[in-house]
Amino acid sequence: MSAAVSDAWRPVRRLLAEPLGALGIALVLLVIGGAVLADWLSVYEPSRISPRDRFQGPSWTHLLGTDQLGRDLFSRVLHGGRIALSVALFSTAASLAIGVVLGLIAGYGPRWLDNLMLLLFDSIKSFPTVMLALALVTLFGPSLTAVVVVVVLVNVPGYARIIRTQTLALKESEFVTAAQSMGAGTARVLRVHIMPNVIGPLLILASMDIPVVIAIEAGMSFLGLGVRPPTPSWGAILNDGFTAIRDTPWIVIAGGLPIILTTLGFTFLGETLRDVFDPRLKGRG
Amino acid sequence: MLGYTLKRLGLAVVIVSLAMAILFVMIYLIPGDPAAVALGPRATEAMRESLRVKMGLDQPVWVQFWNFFTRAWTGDLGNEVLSDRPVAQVVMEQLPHTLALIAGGMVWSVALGIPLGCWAAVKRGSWADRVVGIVSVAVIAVPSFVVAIYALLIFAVTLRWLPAIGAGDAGDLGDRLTHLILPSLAVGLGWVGYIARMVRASMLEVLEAQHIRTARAFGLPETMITYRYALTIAILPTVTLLGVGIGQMLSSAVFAEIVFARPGVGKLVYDAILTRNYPLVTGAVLVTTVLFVLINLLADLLIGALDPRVRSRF
Amino acid sequence: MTVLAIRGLNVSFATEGGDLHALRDVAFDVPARRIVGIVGESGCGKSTLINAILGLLADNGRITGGQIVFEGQDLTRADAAQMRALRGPRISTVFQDPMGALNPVLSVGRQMRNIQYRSSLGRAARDARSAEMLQKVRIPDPEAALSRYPHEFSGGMKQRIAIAMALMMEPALLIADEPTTALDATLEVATIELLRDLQDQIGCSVLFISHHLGVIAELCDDVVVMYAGEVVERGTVRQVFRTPRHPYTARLLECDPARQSGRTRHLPVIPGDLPDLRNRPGGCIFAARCDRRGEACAAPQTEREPAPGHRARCILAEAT
Amino acid sequence: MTPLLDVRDLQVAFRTGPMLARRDVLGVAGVSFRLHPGETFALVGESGSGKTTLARAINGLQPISAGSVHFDGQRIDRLGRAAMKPLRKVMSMMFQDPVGSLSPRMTVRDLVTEPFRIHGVRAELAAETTRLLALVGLNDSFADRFAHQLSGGQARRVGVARAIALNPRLVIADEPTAGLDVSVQGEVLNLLNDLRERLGLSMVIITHNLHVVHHVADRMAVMYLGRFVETGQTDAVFRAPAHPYTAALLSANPEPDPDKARERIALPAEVPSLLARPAGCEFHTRCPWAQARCRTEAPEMRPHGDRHLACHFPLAPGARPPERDIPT
Repeated sequence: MSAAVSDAWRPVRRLLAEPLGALGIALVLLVIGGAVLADWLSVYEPSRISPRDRFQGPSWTHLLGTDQLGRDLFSRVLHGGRIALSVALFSTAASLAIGVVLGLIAGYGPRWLDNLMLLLFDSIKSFPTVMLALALVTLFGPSLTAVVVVVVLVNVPGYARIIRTQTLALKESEFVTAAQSMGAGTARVLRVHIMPNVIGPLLILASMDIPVVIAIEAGMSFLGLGVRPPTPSWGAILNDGFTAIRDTPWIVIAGGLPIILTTLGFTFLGETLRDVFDPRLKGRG
Repeated sequence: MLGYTLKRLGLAVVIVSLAMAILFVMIYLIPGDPAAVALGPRATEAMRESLRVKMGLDQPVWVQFWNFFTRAWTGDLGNEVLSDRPVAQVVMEQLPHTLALIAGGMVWSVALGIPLGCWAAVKRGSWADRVVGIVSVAVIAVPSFVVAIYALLIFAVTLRWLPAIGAGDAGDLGDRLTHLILPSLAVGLGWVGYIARMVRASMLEVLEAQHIRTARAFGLPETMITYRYALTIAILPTVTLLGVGIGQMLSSAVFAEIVFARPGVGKLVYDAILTRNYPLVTGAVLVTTVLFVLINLLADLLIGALDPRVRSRF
Repeated sequence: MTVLAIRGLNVSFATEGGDLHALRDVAFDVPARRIVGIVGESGCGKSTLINAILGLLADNGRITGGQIVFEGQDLTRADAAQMRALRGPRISTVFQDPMGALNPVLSVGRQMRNIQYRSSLGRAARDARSAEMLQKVRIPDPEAALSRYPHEFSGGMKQRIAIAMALMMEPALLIADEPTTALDATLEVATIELLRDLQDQIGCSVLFISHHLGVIAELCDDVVVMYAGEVVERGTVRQVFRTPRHPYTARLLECDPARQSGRTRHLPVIPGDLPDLRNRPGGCIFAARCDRRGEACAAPQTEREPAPGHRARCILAEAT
Repeated sequence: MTPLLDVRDLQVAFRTGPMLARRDVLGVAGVSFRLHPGETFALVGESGSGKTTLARAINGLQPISAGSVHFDGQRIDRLGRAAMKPLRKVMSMMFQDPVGSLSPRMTVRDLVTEPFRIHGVRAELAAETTRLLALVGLNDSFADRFAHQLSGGQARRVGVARAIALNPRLVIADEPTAGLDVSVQGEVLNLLNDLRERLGLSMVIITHNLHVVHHVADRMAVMYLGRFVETGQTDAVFRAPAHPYTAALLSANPEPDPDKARERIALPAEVPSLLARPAGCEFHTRCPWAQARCRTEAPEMRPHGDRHLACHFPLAPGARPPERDIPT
């Protein structure tokens, strides 16, 4: 029993043993904690407008100051974390699910389908991310849905390609041929012999993509193409502060710092995860 | 080599065509009547109808697609709504600014990234390697628009070392370059990290290879092994990565142009979206996409020129 | 005269599970103009031995004792520059995998020219020398071959090119690490004959590593049998293969399928596994798998010399 | 008596070459043989000889372009995957790489019992695991290990256990001793011999190592460029190889005895590419005995004494190659 418990904790201990991993975990826990406990930690309603308090610098009443509408930036940052994390989680999960399915089809299916899907992936990838986002926003209008669709479109071709490449390699491997020679059908080969071997590396890569997703959400909100006001979002805070950057720089600082801390945290964590669990992946962009 | 070039070229044409098709579908799916949107609420039904005919919206879908497709290939991207000038002309006017910005970003990333990565690989395991590793990861992680805003805040607003806004005077090269420093840093900084990591990783992989062991067993000098035997191979994936990187830099350029109020394609598209100038949006997106595909094509051809194994495969 | 003399060589690797003793008390000689074979199964320490001689041990490995005397100089005390000066001109190597041994993006001629970087010859003269070597290893149209890239040659040709490169500087010692293992059997014959011819022309010594007993018997003058990082038996090929004095050698020879002339129901095997090199047994290294072990085998064994030049690390090998 | 396996004029073609100049290349170029119940047949050849392709074609893992394969009187080369499935219970295959042919994320227990799961065979899986591991000489403690925790010899035993799990009638073993040390090779061959007797298996063994053949096979065929050049009883072929290629292969695996006369037959040149098969006898480019006729006229496979042979000038027992300079 105790052996099982210590086995379960071993990966965590290995992560914590790496200074970068420990820092990453600390930052990620900080951000998640802030987002989960946002209602409890913040004294003010994130969207409550208070014209009397506009453009106040950081103080004990307003830890990070207030914006042009007198909203408390600390509360907005905490609640913005909820948006960022939920978008990141949801869209990454969606991209993973779609990417794995498409990748397995491309890798294991007939050759012509593989070529067709590769062309499609390459075409989608040939739109620069922001251009794709801008084009999609004209289609959907500014909204969180648009953000999620952009993230899925940006991530899926990459994930599908990785799964496809590995599936192609595994398809020719002797243990898959051995399973086929025993009479295993396509479903069994994919489920038992291919999936377990391709999913681990992809999960690690996806965890390293979370900062990218957060950047897309914040970037689109910064451009006014993501969440609609008055919903708090880190990008929206940056947008609010940017026009007043000369006189009230704290708004921009309040919007940018959580983005930096979150992306660094997830990246450090993802890097360490990869180094500890899958050293072969090192160097993948 | 000729076969390889033709194959890559053909692939690029197919990808651009598919991208056009995807873009057309997106335009077609836009809710609402483009003519109504373009003319605004005060237009009469007759005005809208005549614009619809002019834009070809009365035709069946496939005719619309065929027209869009053939015109796009001949460089006719239609006219923009506000001034009725050809979209292609408007985009081309702004393109040099964006290209300058990306070139600046490339210079930063290549000039810093390759030596850093090489150095870290040779000093593998040292504290210098660790520092390069952490810094690369950190600059990759932070989104470019945050870098842009903070760079603006620190170097332009607070320290006042460098200009904050615009692209500088048209005739004054020095002024243009000083205006380019901060935006191009914002565009290229993350790629310093990417390239440093990529070069380091592929250097380490190559240095482990059997033929490097053979070269050592012949007593070749370490500098020759590092630069002529290892780096020539390790650089190959970086060339491919740069092709992709320029696409990402195009994205970053949009933010840099908006933050630093520079002219350029990114700013153009952004303004076009805010004014619902759809032909301009699709035209500019298409131009940047073609640009991206062309750059990747160049990267592929460069790989073919550098790697004899790739050349002979076709 | 002895070109290479190894005395009491110990090599360890630092690993997560503690120090791994890859070589223990290894000693043998490579006399001038002789071909010495090293034979042993996987895990016997052949590769570690080569890397130790070349000064190319992995970062976590180190020589913890003994000497490697090459032409009177102790290589365990040589610094990196001295080692580099020896590698190539005095000691050169042919590795196992002909596919990976050549740089894929440099032409064969460029690589051969680079090897001669110390030479005072001009470019044309170096290329002429390269072509001459390719001619010697029977590469057709050697001048044209210089401008081609490694992937344009077949496996057998690549291995011959590697041999040409190794012998170009006329070294005193050629280390051949399983040079024919990756080749088909019918190509192996030609490669071995080539090696023997060239060795004869140049007059170098050869340290030939192989797990293939038949090849060793055919090519080598002397043989060193290794097991789990120790030399268990050495002598002339005739001494060792005709009258093996160490039970491991005897069993290994029996196991070689070529020894069985008729079809047998039960081929001989050596039951058991290699000992844990992190935690070596105190006594004879082979004792756990030996069918002739006695109580005395629990004590450390020294080399005995049952016949002049024939040594075995076994208590049963006393001179009779 | 119906042969268990009857292969007639089997061909396997691959499409290769650049996109515009794609063409078919014959990996197996017309091969026929029969295997009777309880018999062991060996396919011998070097890399590129097509022996592995042939094995995969027999097993239905590789589509064939001409010819036929009959198993126990039933034609199986045209069967769909579903129709083939029940046959896979009685016809199993072992693959070259002892560790690589075991799925890396499965335990030995899962690996050994996978055939039961695939075919929905009701069995007490725990008991079957113990039984099968015992059959191949592994104890129960191996059941929870993964492939990478096994030595080459142990992994090979697991591969054997999987192959015999459902009591097959035919086992096709591709290089059963590849990658194993000499002292372990013997164990695997003994195991195969032993199981063959106890379970009444028929076997097809594919190898480049002639000595493996000698100890396990009743009959053998030597392959070169996708064709048989010599077939016959193993003992007879070993005693007096009649095809120059067989003779060269035999001489290339010398006994480890310094005093035996060194009679290796060196073959000039390299194996020709399948894309450019030589005219006439395809072995003439490397044959020390080749004559004018060999360069123009392709020899048929014909009976020759106690075996079948494709050679214009069969060797007399103990023949030595004529003295001549080895060209390149």
